[in-house]
Amino acid sequence: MAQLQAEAKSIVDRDQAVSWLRQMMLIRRFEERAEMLYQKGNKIGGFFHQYSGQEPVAVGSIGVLRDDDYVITAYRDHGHALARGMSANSGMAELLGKVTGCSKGKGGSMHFFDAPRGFLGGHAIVGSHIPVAAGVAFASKYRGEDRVCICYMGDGAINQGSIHEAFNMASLWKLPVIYVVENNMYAMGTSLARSSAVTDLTIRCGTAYGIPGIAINGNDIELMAETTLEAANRARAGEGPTFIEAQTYRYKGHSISDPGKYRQRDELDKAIQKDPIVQYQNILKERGWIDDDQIEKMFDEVKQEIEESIEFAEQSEPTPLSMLYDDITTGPYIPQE
Amino acid sequence: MAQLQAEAKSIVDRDQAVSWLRQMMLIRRFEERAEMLYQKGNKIGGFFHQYSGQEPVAVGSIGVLRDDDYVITAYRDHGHALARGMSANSGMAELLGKVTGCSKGKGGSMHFFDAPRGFLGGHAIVGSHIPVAAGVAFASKYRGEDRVCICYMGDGAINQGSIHEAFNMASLWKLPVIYVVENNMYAMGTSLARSSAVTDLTIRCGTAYGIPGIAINGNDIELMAETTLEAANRARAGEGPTFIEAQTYRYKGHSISDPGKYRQRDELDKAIQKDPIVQYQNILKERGWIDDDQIEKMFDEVKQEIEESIEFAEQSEPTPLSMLYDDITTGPYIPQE
Amino acid sequence: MAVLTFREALNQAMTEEMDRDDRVFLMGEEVAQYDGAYKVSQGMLKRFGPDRVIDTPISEEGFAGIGIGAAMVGLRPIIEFMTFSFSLVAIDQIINNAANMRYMSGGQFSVPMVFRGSSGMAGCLAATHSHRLESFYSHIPGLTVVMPGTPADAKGLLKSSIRSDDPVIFIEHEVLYHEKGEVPEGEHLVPIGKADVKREGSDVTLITYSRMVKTTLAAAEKLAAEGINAEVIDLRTTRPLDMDTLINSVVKTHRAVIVEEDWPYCGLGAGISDRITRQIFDELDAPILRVTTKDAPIPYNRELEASMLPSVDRIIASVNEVLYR
Amino acid sequence: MAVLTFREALNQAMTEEMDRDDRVFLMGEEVAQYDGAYKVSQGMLKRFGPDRVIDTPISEEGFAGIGIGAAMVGLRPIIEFMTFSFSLVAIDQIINNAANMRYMSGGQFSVPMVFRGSSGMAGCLAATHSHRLESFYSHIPGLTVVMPGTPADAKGLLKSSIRSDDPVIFIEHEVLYHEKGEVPEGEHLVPIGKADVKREGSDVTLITYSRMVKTTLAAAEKLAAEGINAEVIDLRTTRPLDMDTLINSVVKTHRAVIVEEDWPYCGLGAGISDRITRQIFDELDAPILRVTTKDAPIPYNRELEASMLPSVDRIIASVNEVLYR
Ligand SMILES: Cc1ncc(C[n+]2csc(CCOP(=O)(O)OP(=O)(O)O)c2C)c(N)n1
Ligand SMILES: Cc1ncc(C[n+]2csc(CCOP(=O)(O)OP(=O)(O)O)c2C)c(N)n1
Ligand SMILES: [Mg+2]
Ligand SMILES: [Mg+2]
Repeated sequence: MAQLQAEAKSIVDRDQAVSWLRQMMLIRRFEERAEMLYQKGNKIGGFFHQYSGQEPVAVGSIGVLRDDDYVITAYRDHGHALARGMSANSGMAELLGKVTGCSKGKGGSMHFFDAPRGFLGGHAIVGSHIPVAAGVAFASKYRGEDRVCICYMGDGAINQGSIHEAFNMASLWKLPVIYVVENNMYAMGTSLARSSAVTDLTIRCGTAYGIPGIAINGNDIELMAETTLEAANRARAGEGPTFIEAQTYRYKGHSISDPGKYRQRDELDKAIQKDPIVQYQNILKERGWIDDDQIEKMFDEVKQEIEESIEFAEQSEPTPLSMLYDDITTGPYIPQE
Repeated sequence: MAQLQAEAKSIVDRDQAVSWLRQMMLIRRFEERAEMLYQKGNKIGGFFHQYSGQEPVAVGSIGVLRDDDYVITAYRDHGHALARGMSANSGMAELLGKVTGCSKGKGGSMHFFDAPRGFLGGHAIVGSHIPVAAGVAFASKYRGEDRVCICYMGDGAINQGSIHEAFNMASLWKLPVIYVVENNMYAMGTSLARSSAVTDLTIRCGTAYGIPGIAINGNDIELMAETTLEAANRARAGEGPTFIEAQTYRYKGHSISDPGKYRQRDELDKAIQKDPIVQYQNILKERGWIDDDQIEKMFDEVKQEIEESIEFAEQSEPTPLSMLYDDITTGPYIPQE
Repeated sequence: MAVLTFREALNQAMTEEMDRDDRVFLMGEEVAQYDGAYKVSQGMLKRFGPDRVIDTPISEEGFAGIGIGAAMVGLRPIIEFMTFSFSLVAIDQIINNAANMRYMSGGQFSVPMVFRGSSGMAGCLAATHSHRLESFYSHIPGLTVVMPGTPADAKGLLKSSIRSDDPVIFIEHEVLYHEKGEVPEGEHLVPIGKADVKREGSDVTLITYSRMVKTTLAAAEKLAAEGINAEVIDLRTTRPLDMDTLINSVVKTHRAVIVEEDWPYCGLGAGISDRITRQIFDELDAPILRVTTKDAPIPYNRELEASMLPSVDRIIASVNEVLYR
Repeated sequence: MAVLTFREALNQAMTEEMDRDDRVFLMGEEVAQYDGAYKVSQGMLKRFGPDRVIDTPISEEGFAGIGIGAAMVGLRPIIEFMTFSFSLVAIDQIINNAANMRYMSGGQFSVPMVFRGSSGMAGCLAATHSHRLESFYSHIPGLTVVMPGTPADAKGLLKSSIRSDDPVIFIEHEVLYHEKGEVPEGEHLVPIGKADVKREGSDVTLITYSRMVKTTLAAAEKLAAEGINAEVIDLRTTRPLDMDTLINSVVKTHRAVIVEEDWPYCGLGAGISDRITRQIFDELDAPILRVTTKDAPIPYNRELEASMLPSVDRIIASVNEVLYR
């Protein structure tokens, strides 16, 4: 995984960069507004985990994948879904439990799915999707295709046995999978140092399984993109999995009910000062790829899109009670009552 | 874990060495005769996994522990139990399903237990005892004691998620546990190279968790003892777990029903030529600590002891049907029928 | 008597038992510095320190096993699952090591410990996070399964569970944590294996536990207004089942309805119905009916979720059926 | 018709389906080079090569998940558990990912796959290695659970299971592997969800599945000699349950005994008894009785183990009871 900077130019052109900026804004805004709906209207229920602060990880990495690749993640999934092209409408409708939602109102915040875009969820049991990702990659290899699967997880998830089993088999069988740990420094209130005996994750998750591992600033969106592209190329070439530790930070508590008392105020402040969306705006401005007016206009559009998604979600039918028994099995479902 | 040879002399005196030789003979003979009983009399049932060829691992390592330390292992447990001082009587009676057996005839070959000797089983779900061992060590530390727990597992067991979770916590909390992988090159018919992406187990099981790891010839009984003693000293000093890869070889198939076709005849032959019992006999003869007569006498005694254990086991009462509901709970058991 | 919430009652039970017995410790995810994901262990780290209130990595299988090992050599662990839904990754430890250990070792190693945590449908958590596993655990010889429905029972049963010499599955309910009730101070021990008649009655026996106690009592009140006098039995322990109390009641009422949050097929209620029916078939004037969660994975949508849960109306409908009204 | 063993019938089913459909593959411990721990996959590596018959490390949770992922994107995995006892370390994958996936995704991702392997008491394997998990899996919406009792059913049901678009738990029995029976060649498909009346009768309905079919038929023969004409129903599928066949039979006989290797409390039979009793209480002349494995962990000792299993004598005793003889 050498010479990351060398290819930096090729990774992104103006249009791409601007669209990434817009996606990050969209994710941020989506969650800001959803949080308000959660707090006020009792319209959103259950657990609600925000991605704010981590946007470059999903946007940069998914940004270099092909349309026929696969994406899978944990419960903090709004960002990945939107980055993969899920419409704000269908995400927002899902949060509101509407039949027009991406999972027909049956999955909720933690279980977003979007089959046409190869977005395989949204998985809420920590670690449980990690072997599933290997299976998706297995299928690609089995068919002789060169589609890759990218799988995101948290720094806390590395302590589940499932990762150990999956990483070993992924490496042993050279499966085309990219594992990304989004190291946002905490698993709920538990810091990495309190949960992992080895805090260099490239050792724990890479070396241990013979998987090339690299730790990067995940909030550097182009670095994230570049690193992912190299990993995808390796995977497509039959060279097997890559492990990426994407260092990042979450602005919000673990979930909406978590005040996040376990961290120092200035830690958060410092992160916000380096807000990746603002940083990327500045970079693009420096490159002359965008100016303040365009940014403002873009943000207005994003706001508009999100307001429309709220409108759409609110206008949509709630999942009807008659659908309780639908979608359990492919064949006709016979309730065992 | 440096300079292993330097302390070699101190690890063992004549009496100790001779008793280790005898223990190895006892284990070998115990299983040879048990195998015959299994094959002929239909007296032993279920799975039956032999330890032949691996004796120095258990004998050398348990040989340097204190009486108040703890020992736990998997289903290939006859050797560890006998090395820990379980009587051949109670082991043989267990195999024959007798009430005088070490587990009252309820555990069988895979579930030997001996509480007075701190022998915590005999565990047949691959990997399941590995966290349990950490828990035993946790208790020692919790109480401020300096007792250690030694835990044996196979090379195949390293692929269970349980090991990953347990090793991380053992290291994080510096628990006084010694993890020994008995690398006998196969998990049933699967060689290490076919099951583990990284075949240097000190990396997979040591480096990955910040646990000092060392790979040794487990069939060198004194090296096994020395290495274990150092690990025990570390554990007692509060320095946490040690990982030992003990390279060894099993003579028999995985279990009694396995003809072991997956390995080459000459591989087995080579191992048998280096039989660790014979080798140790030679070493002790060279040192002048034992001679052929004494060896022969010892072997006769061992044979006698095993014949007596068979006699004992056969004379013992089978576990009575009336005991079906005993030992389920400590409090009175109420069958839910 | 002090009025406490369910979570305070649990906290008191653990605190008192840890004061009383050095061998007791609490281990789980976020139990210490975070004071518990549901704040059940609030203040315990401060009181007992990090050696006895222990935060773990997200490694349920691992720390369940650690608890078992510690119990085998004489400690008395309380292992918290953030929710019992997550116990599915640790169930091998619970069944093969906690439940079987004493038997396999011919009585040499017992496993005195408590696995506890919330369970059930906490509201819009969807399929992965809403499991009710009482039928799984109640199925297993060697386990004791406790499911309190009130703060007082929660305290008294948790204290008894911590003192039990056998592994106890202590299943709380997230929706109950904020419920309030009078809770006796100090040495309040509720015996394991004894159901509680929460309301006496003669026309029909309503059998329930945990969260559904409240719903069932509400249904009984409504039935009373219609002149039907329902007896409400709170099982409190689902294994071993207090057959005496159940049989006595049904012999009196000749009719029973079981109300539970479990799924219908092979659910806990089926296990109970089968035992009562086999034992006193001739006493039954109607089949034992069941009001359960409908047979579907748990959906996110609030109304859909609510529609599948037992309700006062569904209970009354079933009572009417067994009364042939 | 060819006479095959149970294991040969299973082998034939897999081989035919893999010949027919490239998307089907077999994965598990020792399924390839070793030809299967119980030789069920004998010769399959040779026929299909290592890309389709795949040996795994001892990582059940991992390869169960790999199967699920592969199924989500269109393959049709057969995942072998060496025994279902080991599925306990993978049960989270089976319940939360295989069973829930379609529902949670609003119907977008189905999981067409088979988890298969032996189960039950194979003889002296003791507590950890003798689990019968049919009540666990049958409890779960989203799963199909199949438990054949004869070689012909084994073949026909496995073929149907492999073709099913939903996750199937296909539970074999180690003790049956060497049993022989006539097995139709080629396209022999037994429908999922249909019980089979293995013996017609009018006096009492005996409901059973898997290994216990044989014991139950033996009991029926003995009863016939005493003039009692028992109907024997082999469930074959335990979820969904073929209620029509069960109800038709019990409406005719008015009496039923369930014979199973599961534990009694919250066992599969309780789930069945509850459903029949609720539906046709008035047709029952006696409570539905159950002959089960006794409520204890499974001991090593051969006689102890045998004593807890359903036997011809215990079945006859229960039949006598429901007949009030
Ligand atoms: C098996 C399991 N255990 C516990 C939980 C509860 N839980 C949900 S998220 C979480 C923390 C995960 O932290 P991390 O992996 O770092 O991801 P992040 O939330 O930071 O994105 C925990 C403990 C769960 N969902 N599943
Ligand atoms: C969870 C689980 N999966 C599978 C098995 C079946 N099994 C028993 S031993 C064994 C091989 C273990 O090999 P290894 O760990 O190398 O130990 P060895 O037999 O060589 O001592 C397998 C697959 C089991 N007992 N438990
Ligand atoms: Mg994190
Ligand atoms: Mg081995």
